[in-house]
Amino acid sequence: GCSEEASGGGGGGGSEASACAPEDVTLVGQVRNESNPYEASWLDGGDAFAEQVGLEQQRLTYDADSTKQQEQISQLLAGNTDCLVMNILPNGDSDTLPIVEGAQEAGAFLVTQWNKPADVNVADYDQWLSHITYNGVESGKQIGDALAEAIGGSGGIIALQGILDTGAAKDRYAGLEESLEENGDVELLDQQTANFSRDEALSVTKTLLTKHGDKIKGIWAANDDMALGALAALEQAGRDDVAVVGIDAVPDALTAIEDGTMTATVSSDGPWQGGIGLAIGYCVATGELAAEDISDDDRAWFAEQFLITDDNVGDFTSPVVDEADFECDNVFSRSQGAIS
Amino acid sequence: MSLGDAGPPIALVVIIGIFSLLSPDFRTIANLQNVMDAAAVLAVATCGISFVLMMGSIDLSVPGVMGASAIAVALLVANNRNDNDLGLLGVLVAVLLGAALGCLSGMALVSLKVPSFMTTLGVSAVGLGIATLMFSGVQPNISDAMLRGWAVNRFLGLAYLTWIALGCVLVGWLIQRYSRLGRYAYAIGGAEEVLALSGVKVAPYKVAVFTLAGSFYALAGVMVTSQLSAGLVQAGKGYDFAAITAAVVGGTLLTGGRGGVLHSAVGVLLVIVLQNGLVQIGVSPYWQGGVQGLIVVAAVSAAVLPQRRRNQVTK
Amino acid sequence: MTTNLQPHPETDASAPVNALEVRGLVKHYPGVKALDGVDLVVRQNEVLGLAGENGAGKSTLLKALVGLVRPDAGEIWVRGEKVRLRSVVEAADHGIGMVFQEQSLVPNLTAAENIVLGSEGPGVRRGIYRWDTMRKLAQEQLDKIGSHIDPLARTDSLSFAERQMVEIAKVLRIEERTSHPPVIILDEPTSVLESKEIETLFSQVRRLREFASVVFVSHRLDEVLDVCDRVAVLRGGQSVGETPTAGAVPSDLHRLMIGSTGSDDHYHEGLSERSVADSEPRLVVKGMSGKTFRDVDLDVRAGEIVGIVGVHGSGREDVCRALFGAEPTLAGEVTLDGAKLDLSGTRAAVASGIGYVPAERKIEGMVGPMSVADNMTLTKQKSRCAGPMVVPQKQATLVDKWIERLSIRTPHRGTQIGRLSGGNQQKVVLARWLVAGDIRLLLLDHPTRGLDIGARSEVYRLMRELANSGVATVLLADSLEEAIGMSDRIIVMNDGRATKEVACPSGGKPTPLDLVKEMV
Amino acid sequence: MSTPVIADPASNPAAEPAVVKGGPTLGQRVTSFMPVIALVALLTALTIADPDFLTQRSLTAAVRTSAPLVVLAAGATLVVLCGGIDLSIAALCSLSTVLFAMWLPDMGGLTILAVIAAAGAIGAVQGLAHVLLRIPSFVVTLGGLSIFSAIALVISDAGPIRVVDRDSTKWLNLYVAGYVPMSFFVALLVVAVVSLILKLTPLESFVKAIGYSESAARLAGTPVDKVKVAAFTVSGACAGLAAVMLASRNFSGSPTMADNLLLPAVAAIVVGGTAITGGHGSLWRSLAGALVVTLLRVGLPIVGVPSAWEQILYGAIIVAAVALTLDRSKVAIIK
Ligand SMILES: Nc1ncnc2c1ncn2[C@@H]1O[C@H](COP(=O)(O)OP(=O)(O)OP(=O)(O)O)[C@@H](O)[C@H]1O
Ligand SMILES: Nc1ncnc2c1ncn2[C@@H]1O[C@H](COP(=O)(O)OP(=O)(O)OP(=O)(O)O)[C@@H](O)[C@H]1O
Ligand SMILES: [Mg+2]
Ligand SMILES: [Mg+2]
Repeated sequence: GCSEEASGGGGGGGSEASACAPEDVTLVGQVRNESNPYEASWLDGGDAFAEQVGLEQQRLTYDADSTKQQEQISQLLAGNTDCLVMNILPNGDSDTLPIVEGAQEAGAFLVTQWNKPADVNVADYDQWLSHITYNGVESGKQIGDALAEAIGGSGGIIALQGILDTGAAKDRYAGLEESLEENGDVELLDQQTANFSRDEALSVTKTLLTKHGDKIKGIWAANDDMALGALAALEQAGRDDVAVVGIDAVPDALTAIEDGTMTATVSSDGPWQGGIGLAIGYCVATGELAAEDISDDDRAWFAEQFLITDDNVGDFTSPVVDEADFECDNVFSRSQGAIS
Repeated sequence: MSLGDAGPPIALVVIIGIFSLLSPDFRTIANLQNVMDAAAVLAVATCGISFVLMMGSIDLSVPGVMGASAIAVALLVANNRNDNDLGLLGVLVAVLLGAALGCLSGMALVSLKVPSFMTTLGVSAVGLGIATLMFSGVQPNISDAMLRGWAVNRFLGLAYLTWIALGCVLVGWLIQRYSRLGRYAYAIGGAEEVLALSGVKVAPYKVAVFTLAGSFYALAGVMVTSQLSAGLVQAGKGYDFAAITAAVVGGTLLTGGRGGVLHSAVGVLLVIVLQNGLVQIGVSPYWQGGVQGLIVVAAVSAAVLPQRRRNQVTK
Repeated sequence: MTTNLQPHPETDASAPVNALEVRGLVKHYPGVKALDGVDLVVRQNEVLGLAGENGAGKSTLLKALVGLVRPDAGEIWVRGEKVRLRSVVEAADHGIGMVFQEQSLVPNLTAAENIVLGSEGPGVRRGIYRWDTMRKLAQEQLDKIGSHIDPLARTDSLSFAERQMVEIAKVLRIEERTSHPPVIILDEPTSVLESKEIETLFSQVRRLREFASVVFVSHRLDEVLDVCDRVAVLRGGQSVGETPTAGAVPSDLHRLMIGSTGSDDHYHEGLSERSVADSEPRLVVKGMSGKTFRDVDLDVRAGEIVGIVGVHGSGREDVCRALFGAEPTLAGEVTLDGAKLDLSGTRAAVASGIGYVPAERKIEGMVGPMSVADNMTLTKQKSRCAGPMVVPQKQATLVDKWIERLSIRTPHRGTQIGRLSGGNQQKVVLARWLVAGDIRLLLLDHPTRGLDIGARSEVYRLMRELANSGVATVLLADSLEEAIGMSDRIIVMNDGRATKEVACPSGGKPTPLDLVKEMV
Repeated sequence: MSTPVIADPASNPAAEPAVVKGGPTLGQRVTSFMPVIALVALLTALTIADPDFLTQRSLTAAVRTSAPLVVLAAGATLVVLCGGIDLSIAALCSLSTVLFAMWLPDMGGLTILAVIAAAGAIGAVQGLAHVLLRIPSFVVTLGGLSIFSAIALVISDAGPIRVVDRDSTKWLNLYVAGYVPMSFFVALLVVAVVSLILKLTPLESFVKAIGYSESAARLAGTPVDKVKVAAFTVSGACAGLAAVMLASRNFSGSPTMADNLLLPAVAAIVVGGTAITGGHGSLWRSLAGALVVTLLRVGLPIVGVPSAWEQILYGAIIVAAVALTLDRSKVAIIK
């Protein structure tokens, strides 16, 4: 016959379970891969936090493969989950829910970042402590505005979209559309996807450069990798009159802003993101912070972000992990408000 | 050249014709240059894979080899991570690394008797692993003037990289036509068992072909690094299927024994022209992949239809 | 190269040394003892025939002589030296070369490359091809056998016979490789050749005898007696005797091969019992055209055997394939038993009760890695199924019955067909069409190619019995003699057209010469 | 219709007792178990690396995880056995997750069948294109891959679609006999049923004949085209079933959900010891292969192998696994 659950099943959604001893807590950070600087720095931030509390972080990567991410997580949740803290970067919006449900059932403490379907409510779950993201619409608009300003308020631009079926790509593009509405004289000549990839951005930009030629005054890219690809394309085309903006504040983009080849980017703080998720989970697991006490506004929130241009780029070139950010009474200090 | 070989070039001409009619932007000299430049990396990778496909084997190690060589070269020439400044020697070492990985595929194929599908898939993972180890969290950017210049400087309107790719196609063609290695690769695809009956030891040639292919992929990885001024672990992402597609579209049979470097060059142009043309005529990015797939199938069927036979074997 | 130098124990300084000597060679395969202590002597400058039934072990023995088969026991002596041959190259260094029973050329290389393959010599310098030299080297070999094939033609553009010539040209390269008189082995080189080409080959063999030794295998015993000086006979993996050819007749050999007396009149037995003149025409072809044939008219009565003869390129093979739906038909009308025949594909043909035995057995006739049983029942599912299900017991009984009836030599019905000797493979392919017993028209393309004389006469008997039971047969025979012997009527095809019909009743047979006149 | 009468063998002088004992030898029997041996070896190694890995919960999670991969690989195995390849399975599976999520609100429980049928039909179309236009299966399904991805992107508006009604797939999350996850049970059922159909009907010999030698099969009058189209249909339907499993596991459908399963699925087939050139192999082998691949994908990181080394180990182990499982006596030439 059939039964609901594998016998000997796990912890069950027990948030009222007695607090874990700090040394019993298992910390897991999971990102797509360690072969890009942003996500590598995320995991390093996680390690830094783990060291701070005398633990070790288990570093997981899933090669940007949704199924592999789910597979790893269900395997993880099949182990000992009593004091398991997970700081997860879901591959796409659709990957968040199964992770959440799995953690809820197994009783693991979960913080997610970046991707979450808009209609899923974090407060509906006990074990899903918080979802942190940056306001993509905001950042898309900020760099859109910066781009408009850089080209003098009028002229043609092209847009490089991210992976089309991710929330980040859509939000950022929506931000660009808002910005375009406000800057009526800026014309979107073309938009293509380059899948967040530097290499694809290079060839797409080259093609668009030949298609639109001198009409292009600016390039809006949904992340810095693509912006850097676009910069390479511009260099190869011998064009130095095109403004380029991106998002993420990866080190190379900051350098480019310092050099003046790139106009603007928006900060996302990888090391902080890697640490903060674990910190929230750790605080709840050890009982220093009660899940019930986290206000609804702090269950799903936008983290503080900054538009970086050559005015303020110096402040961001050497990011430091501030241990104080990870104190239990301080973990929500960077909140810019709840995700509406 | 038989009629079968003429199919892909005709398809290429037809597709260029159609795009030229549909889009004035497409038929500019600048865009022609752009197409040639955009084809450079894929052409070099496809050159390598052609030899493997000619033998009837397959090679999925492209992403791994390209990634490893891209990072390797970025760390060997002048860069922001260390004090190396090996210049051309660095490029050579990266290519040798690719050759070694290719050699590994070949050795596993002939000594363990594991199909190339698996050995190369394995080697791709190994290559990516090595690349990730070398990457170790910090993006290597190159400042080497020569390597950066390859992507930027032009000769007769084409980037140096494009000339390098043309050189590779020429060398590949010469190898295929005039070297024992190339002819034997072709023969292995035709009838491997017969070579053994004639007293030819095929194993060393197979290993050599994979080694040669590995060097081509590695050079392609170096070229990506030159274009992006940075060594990326993902430098070869997607180039495996793109290269196989280009070779197949160009008329190389996956069962081996037919096609070659020139066929592949035509295939590469077909694929790149399609990519470029669809952007130029403004097909929605959502649909581009699908339209491309449709045209590839149509082009191949148009090429095979005239020579289809009743009892023909299609795999 | 490991040459174990030992004095030959029986070498007598005065007697000429044997070119090749084999002692007690043994080779086991799973389930078969292919060689069971074979002894064989090849003398200098002689043409030695090797005869034996299908599966007697001829090919295995010869492959052992060129290092392709590693014998389990036994010795090989070359010119008085005991040698161990581990590869074709080592054999070639000892001056031994072979033309294989199955064609072994690389189809997508040029003829020239095939000829020099593996020993390119000056044709390749430091890994770089020198096409001119290569072509010259190949031309030299082709000139030896008087062939006019273009050395730079792709091999797969050549006809079967031309390819065979290339193989022979290739093996003659041995001459350049060794200072000793070479030993050249020809395993059934004539089975795919036309009579004219066979003549050319034989003159080559005779030329070779001047400076080399030749081992020659053929199932056509008259050929063997014609070209050889001496014939050794194998049976069941053992040497059972030898005879000089002078004065010998085929039946002597045949007796040795099978160990009892057999008839040598294979074509004519039992003909008189058959009369087909008044039966209804079963197959009627009117004005059929295809890619390589035009306006072919043909009719075959139930119980009749109609031979089609013609030179290469006459298109007779394609007519057969078109009738089986394996080649497109462009025009024409074909009826079988009065009903219009569906030529759209092989499925339809099989459903109408047509069977086809293709000439290229290895590629088209059988599925090598599959078992004898599966190959035999591949077509006629009903014979082994109950409803949609296969009944293994039914299949086993049926297959075993046919293995026995056609005396197919296989260790087991589950043995891979690829492991059988050529003749036995052919019997399985034939049996495929017989298992269900509902065949109406049988198209046989060189059905006896590579079959030993016993198997041949069994196939002939089989064909006649099928005809007697009402099956209509179209036969593309292996030789004109076979066509004349077996057919009731012969159609001559020429350049894609059926140009002549020759009646061929028992007692009133035409001569081969009569037909040849019509064919060219 | 006539029945030829062939003379009794007794009258034939050349006749000899032809039949001796035969059948698979011990060695051949062992090689057919190699995929299982590889699986056990891998499990042992993982357990040694991390003793916690060998728990019932952990194994249950692993087989549950493997279910969609098993189904995908099983379907594609048929195409591979016929000598072709189906590169579209993953993209078709992704498209099917989208269709599933879109149709569920209207169709309810019937959606499962509808999605499987639709995916099967799409598979059949590819099969027809392959046999009628005589385009290599590699090209047809490569085209299919990009076309299905595009369709999925467009109809889903490039985003995930939530599965709100979870009741119709709830049964997939049950456990059979308390231990075996239902989805894995269904996967086993698919493998068993398809294998049995092959075994009990002439289809197995058709499929193998086509895979080993298509021209011989055709000239023997086997229904080559029908069998191939059927293989593509089953492959498509399996992609549909895998999609149902994925969508119910992820509570949504998404246009790229299964895209990354293509190489693992083909790897599973090859790791099982099925010849990529066709003819030799079986669905059972792919089942074992899929489990090996799943264990590698989830096991290595969970037992704590660092990311870069995980990839290197993955590469080395799949090659070793195939070295172990491939029965070289059935595959003349390794390409
Ligand atoms: N590779 C093999 N594996 C297993 N059995 C084999 C193999 N090769 C040959 N045999 C068996 O060895 C025996 C001798 O075969 P061989 O090919 O030498 O016969 P042959 O005399 O050349 O026959 P034919 O005249 O039909 O060519 C046969 O019973 C055959 O089935
Ligand atoms: N008129 C023609 N034009 C072009 N090619 C032809 C023509 N006639 C025959 N051929 C080709 O020549 C080859 C030999 O023809 P075919 O096999 O039908 O002759 P055949 O008489 O059966 O020869 P064999 O005596 O070997 O059986 C075939 O591949 C066929 O395609
Ligand atoms: Mg033989
Ligand atoms: Mg013929």
